[in-house]
Amino acid sequence: MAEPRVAEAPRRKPAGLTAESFPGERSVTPEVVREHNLNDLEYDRIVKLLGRTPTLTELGIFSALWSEHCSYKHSKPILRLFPTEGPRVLQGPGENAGVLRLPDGWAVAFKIESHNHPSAVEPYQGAATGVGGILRDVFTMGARPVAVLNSLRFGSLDLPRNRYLFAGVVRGVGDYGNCVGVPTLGGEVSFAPGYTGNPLVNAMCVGLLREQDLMRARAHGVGNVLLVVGSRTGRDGIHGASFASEELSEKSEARRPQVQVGDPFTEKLLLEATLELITSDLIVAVQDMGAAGLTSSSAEMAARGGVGVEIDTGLVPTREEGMTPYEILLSESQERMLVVAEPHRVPAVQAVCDKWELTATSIGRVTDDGVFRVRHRERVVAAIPGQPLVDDCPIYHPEAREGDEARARRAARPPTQTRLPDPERALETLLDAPSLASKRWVYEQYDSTVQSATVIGPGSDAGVLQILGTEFGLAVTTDCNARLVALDPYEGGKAAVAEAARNIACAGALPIGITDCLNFGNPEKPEVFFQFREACRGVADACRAFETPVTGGNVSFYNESPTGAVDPTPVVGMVGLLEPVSARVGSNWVEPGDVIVILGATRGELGGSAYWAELLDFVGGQPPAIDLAAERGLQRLLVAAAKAGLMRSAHDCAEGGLAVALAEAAIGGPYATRSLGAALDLRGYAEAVALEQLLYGEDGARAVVSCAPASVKALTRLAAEHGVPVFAAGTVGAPNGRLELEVPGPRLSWDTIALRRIYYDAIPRRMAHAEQDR
Amino acid sequence: MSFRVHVRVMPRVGLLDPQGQAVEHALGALGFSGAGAVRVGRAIELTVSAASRDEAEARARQMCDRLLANPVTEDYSVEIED
Amino acid sequence: MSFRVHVRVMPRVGLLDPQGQAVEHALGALGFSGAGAVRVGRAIELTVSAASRDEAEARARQMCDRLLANPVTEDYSVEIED
Amino acid sequence: MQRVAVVRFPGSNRDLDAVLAAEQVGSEAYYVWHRDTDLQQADVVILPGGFSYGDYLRSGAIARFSPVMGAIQRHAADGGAVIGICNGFQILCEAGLLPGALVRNARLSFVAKPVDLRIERTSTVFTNAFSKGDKVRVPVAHGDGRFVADAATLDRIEAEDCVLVRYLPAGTGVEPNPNGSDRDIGGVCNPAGNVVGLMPHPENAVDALQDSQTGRGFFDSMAAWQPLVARG
Ligand SMILES: Nc1ncnc2c1ncn2[C@@H]1O[C@H](COP(=O)(O)OP(=O)(O)O)[C@@H](O)[C@H]1O
Ligand SMILES: [Mg+2]
Repeated sequence: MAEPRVAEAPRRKPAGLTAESFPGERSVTPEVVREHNLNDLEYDRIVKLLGRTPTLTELGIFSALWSEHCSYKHSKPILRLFPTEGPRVLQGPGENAGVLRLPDGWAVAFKIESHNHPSAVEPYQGAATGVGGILRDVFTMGARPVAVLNSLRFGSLDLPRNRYLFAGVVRGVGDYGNCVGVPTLGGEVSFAPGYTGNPLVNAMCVGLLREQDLMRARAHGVGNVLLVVGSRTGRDGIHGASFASEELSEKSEARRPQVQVGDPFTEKLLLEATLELITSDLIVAVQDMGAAGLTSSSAEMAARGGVGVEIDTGLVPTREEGMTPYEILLSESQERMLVVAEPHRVPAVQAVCDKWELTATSIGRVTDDGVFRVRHRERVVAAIPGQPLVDDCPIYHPEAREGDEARARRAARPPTQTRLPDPERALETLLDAPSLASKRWVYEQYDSTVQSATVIGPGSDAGVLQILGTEFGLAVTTDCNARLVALDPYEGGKAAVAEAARNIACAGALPIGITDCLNFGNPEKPEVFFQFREACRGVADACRAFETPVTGGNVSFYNESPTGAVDPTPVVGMVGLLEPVSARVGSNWVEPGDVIVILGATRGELGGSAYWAELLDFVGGQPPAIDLAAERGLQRLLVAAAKAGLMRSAHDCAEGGLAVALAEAAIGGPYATRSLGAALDLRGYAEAVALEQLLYGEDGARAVVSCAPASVKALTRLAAEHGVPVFAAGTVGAPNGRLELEVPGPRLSWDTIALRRIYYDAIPRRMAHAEQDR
Repeated sequence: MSFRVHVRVMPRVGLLDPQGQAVEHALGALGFSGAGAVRVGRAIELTVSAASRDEAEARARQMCDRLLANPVTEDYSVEIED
Repeated sequence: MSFRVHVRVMPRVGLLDPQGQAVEHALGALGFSGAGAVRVGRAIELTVSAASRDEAEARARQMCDRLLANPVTEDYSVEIED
Repeated sequence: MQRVAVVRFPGSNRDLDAVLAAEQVGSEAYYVWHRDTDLQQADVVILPGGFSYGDYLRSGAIARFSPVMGAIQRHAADGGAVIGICNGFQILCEAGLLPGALVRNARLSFVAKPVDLRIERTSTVFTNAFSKGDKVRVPVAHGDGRFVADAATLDRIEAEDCVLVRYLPAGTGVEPNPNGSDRDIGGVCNPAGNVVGLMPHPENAVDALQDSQTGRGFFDSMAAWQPLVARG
């Protein structure tokens, strides 16, 4: 999310906008303009802005900064729907990452980013460099990354290509984060046909900083020096930004930029060096050279600071001979930073970098004429008014119209069954579905204990870490049920925030803010833009209701492949404050004899449910309408109950409904030495609804908690105060015992050892021979 | 007949090779002056049964295309032992 | 003069090579019959400046002994390009 | 008070974890940069986990040439305590301070999870607070954790009682050997017991809020350790 920007830009007409083309460079023809993904309107505006035809270098600069990825030209107006303010907000959208205030002078910086297209082309490097980019966004704010999460979407694991992408992405995410030494505390993976050919790879990073160390990427101080720090610049990923802004096709295959290779070792050195530079007050500003590399980092820092910059591409250390200014400006070589420092500090900056075995090279300076000027040695190859370059990309307001077939799917009913699925088998089928089954196969490849702050690692509702030396902690999660968004974008958007908040609250933490990664198809298609607008409205309304401002995020459009647009997937990354951290609550039952309590009411909503999808192969119906007041009441109740120490466990009901939630609580965590049985009587609960709705309906605002018998009264009272329905359903049973449900009709009973095996083997058995897949 | 095949899979030219960089740096630090342009890849040895040397090479190349090398990031070369 | 050197570092024979096994299994599954005895190691390419081919080889061997191969688990071979 | 030097290589990432665990048992812990050659009167040197030099080429292969290693060799030769954890263990093997080598996990992927260990030898700097046969659960997090050596070396290691810990054999409720190590070896030491290498991470199982606290015994051992020889 670009903007808001500081206003003191020098508006005086910038002098000297002359530039010459670089020797051997193609001249700018209509074809060349189109190749750069610039339409006539945009090109005309460029010419007006310069008062002449641009040089090829300038065209490349515009095509990068005016790409969807950098300019948000289709999404800006919609993103304004989001609430971005609140008492905790230290930095909202517009910087490398958002920042929220925490107790004791601490603050949390967090952000989520997509790396979908690169991962579709090269899953391992695409995912790895995605993690690298989001880490840099966070530590350039002056924050030390303390957790990463990853939200992944693939097509069915029955197809070799999808298994290959899944395996490669997970290995890439793991190898990068493991090497840098940031624990992965959570994430999500789901599988649906809509992602075949266009997987989604979203990475989130959470960092901690002292409030006074908060750093903003704003160049200022005329005469200050620009330095590139880190890796040499190669021809990697030239045009990555515009590549990320078009559909995957033969055409884009041909234009595919050279694959970016991640170097997590250099990243680790960059991390340490950057934090040392910031905390020792040696620099004015720093920004990651991400999409559109040197171009966007320098132009955006200048625009934010309302100044001009002049850089000499001839000074940039390159990996290959004979790179042109065009290539140097647009290269997306990884593990590079752009730093602004006062001239007299440069030697000290270089000394710090040298200690960390990195080079820091001066390549330019901050100027007062507001011009973004690039020279290659003597020759000026680009001279563009800085503020308009970053801000004046045309903004589009595409048509939004719901697709007929979406309306039809919502109105549809599942094919009438000759015989309903057997309710006992149904649960086993759901636990074996890769989207619902344990993701242990995934998170076992991710270091989750490094840094010694992990309190609850992957495998529970939310990851929890403690802030060492304090009493408090943070809970983190990412969530989105794209099936719901596809059927009803507005309710689906609300549901994504609600599920994230439920996951956070189940851990005992108070939701304090979100970052969002909006993965959609081609916004120029009315039905896609409808999904986008409605989903954003839903996210916005939920965030208002929960008082969780949106502090930043990322928009990824053009997630289309020959098979069509991906399911609309607005991934919500949420952070919660856990005070005290010792009040944290896990999601599995703990103690035989504990009382099992169901919080919230069940109307039995099967629209868009996993039950219909997995058992009837039917994706349709009206998804549950999310009752934001009820969700908020449940969240506040869970937080209060955790603080009061009333709960031994809490687990939200989401995909698969009440039955899956109960089963997961019984099965136990990934490394539990045993499962736990339970005896529950649901006959007094939700009497009006049919059995399959009771078990597998996906109504929101519900959680399954367990507590010591002595705590039941207090919990019930607290629930009443929060207006949350309570139902004492039964008690936790013997280790490795049976899960037994008294329901209208014959009693249901499962062997929890068997359920545990199904739940944890579902993905490993499908990936057993993935090494042969391509 | 069967042939012993040596496959060398190297990072594409132009692509960053952090491993090669690290090794080059380390060799320098160890005082091996004049060692440069280091690239690190994978060496794969296998026995292929085929009617002729050419067939063995052809099959090995198929294996590289299908499995042994990543066409997006790697180049390979095949040698047949005699 | 400078020479292009190809180093092959392979897991010691007798030592379990799970990577080789995985590749062998995958080849079989992909229908490549008659591919066997697969071993996976490291291929290292570098340029060595030396007065003669023999000197280049000698220096490359020193590099292997010092750094490029682990004597506990690996064997290496050196080839000079011409 | 016992002085514990935690050596930081470029790419070390469990350096802070080692410092925190040492402080938990009342030791005075401080960092030593890999380019330094002065251990500042350390009683114990810890080579922490991480990815020194990115684990490029082989884990520990490049770090073992760092300037600090000479001082560590001398420290060990004088009977001083040296503890290598994960990447530190790999470095000690590459440097020849410990036998064997650590190679790619048998399942070929990085593995991060708790594992169950049995204490095999207690007369060492890192295990003297345990009894032989004690079982502990601590996390592993490694891609190259498979301990290998030729049969003769393995026999010698066992004969000289140099196996520090073993992974438990598979069984219900057990998290067994995660990497295919020969003879289930999860850590070794030199015959004198002052130089130890351990693949799992006891430093991540010491805090009251962590899943397991059984890693603390390793650091209690460290704090209780008396140098074998009067340090010259
Ligand atoms: N890609 C992943 N990386 C790390 N942890 C993951 C990943 N996918 C799922 N998990 C973890 O598995 C657990 C279950 O995830 P999920 O199915 O999303 O549960 P929920 O429905 O409660 O959100 C969570 O602890 C989550 O953090
Ligand atoms: Mg989740």
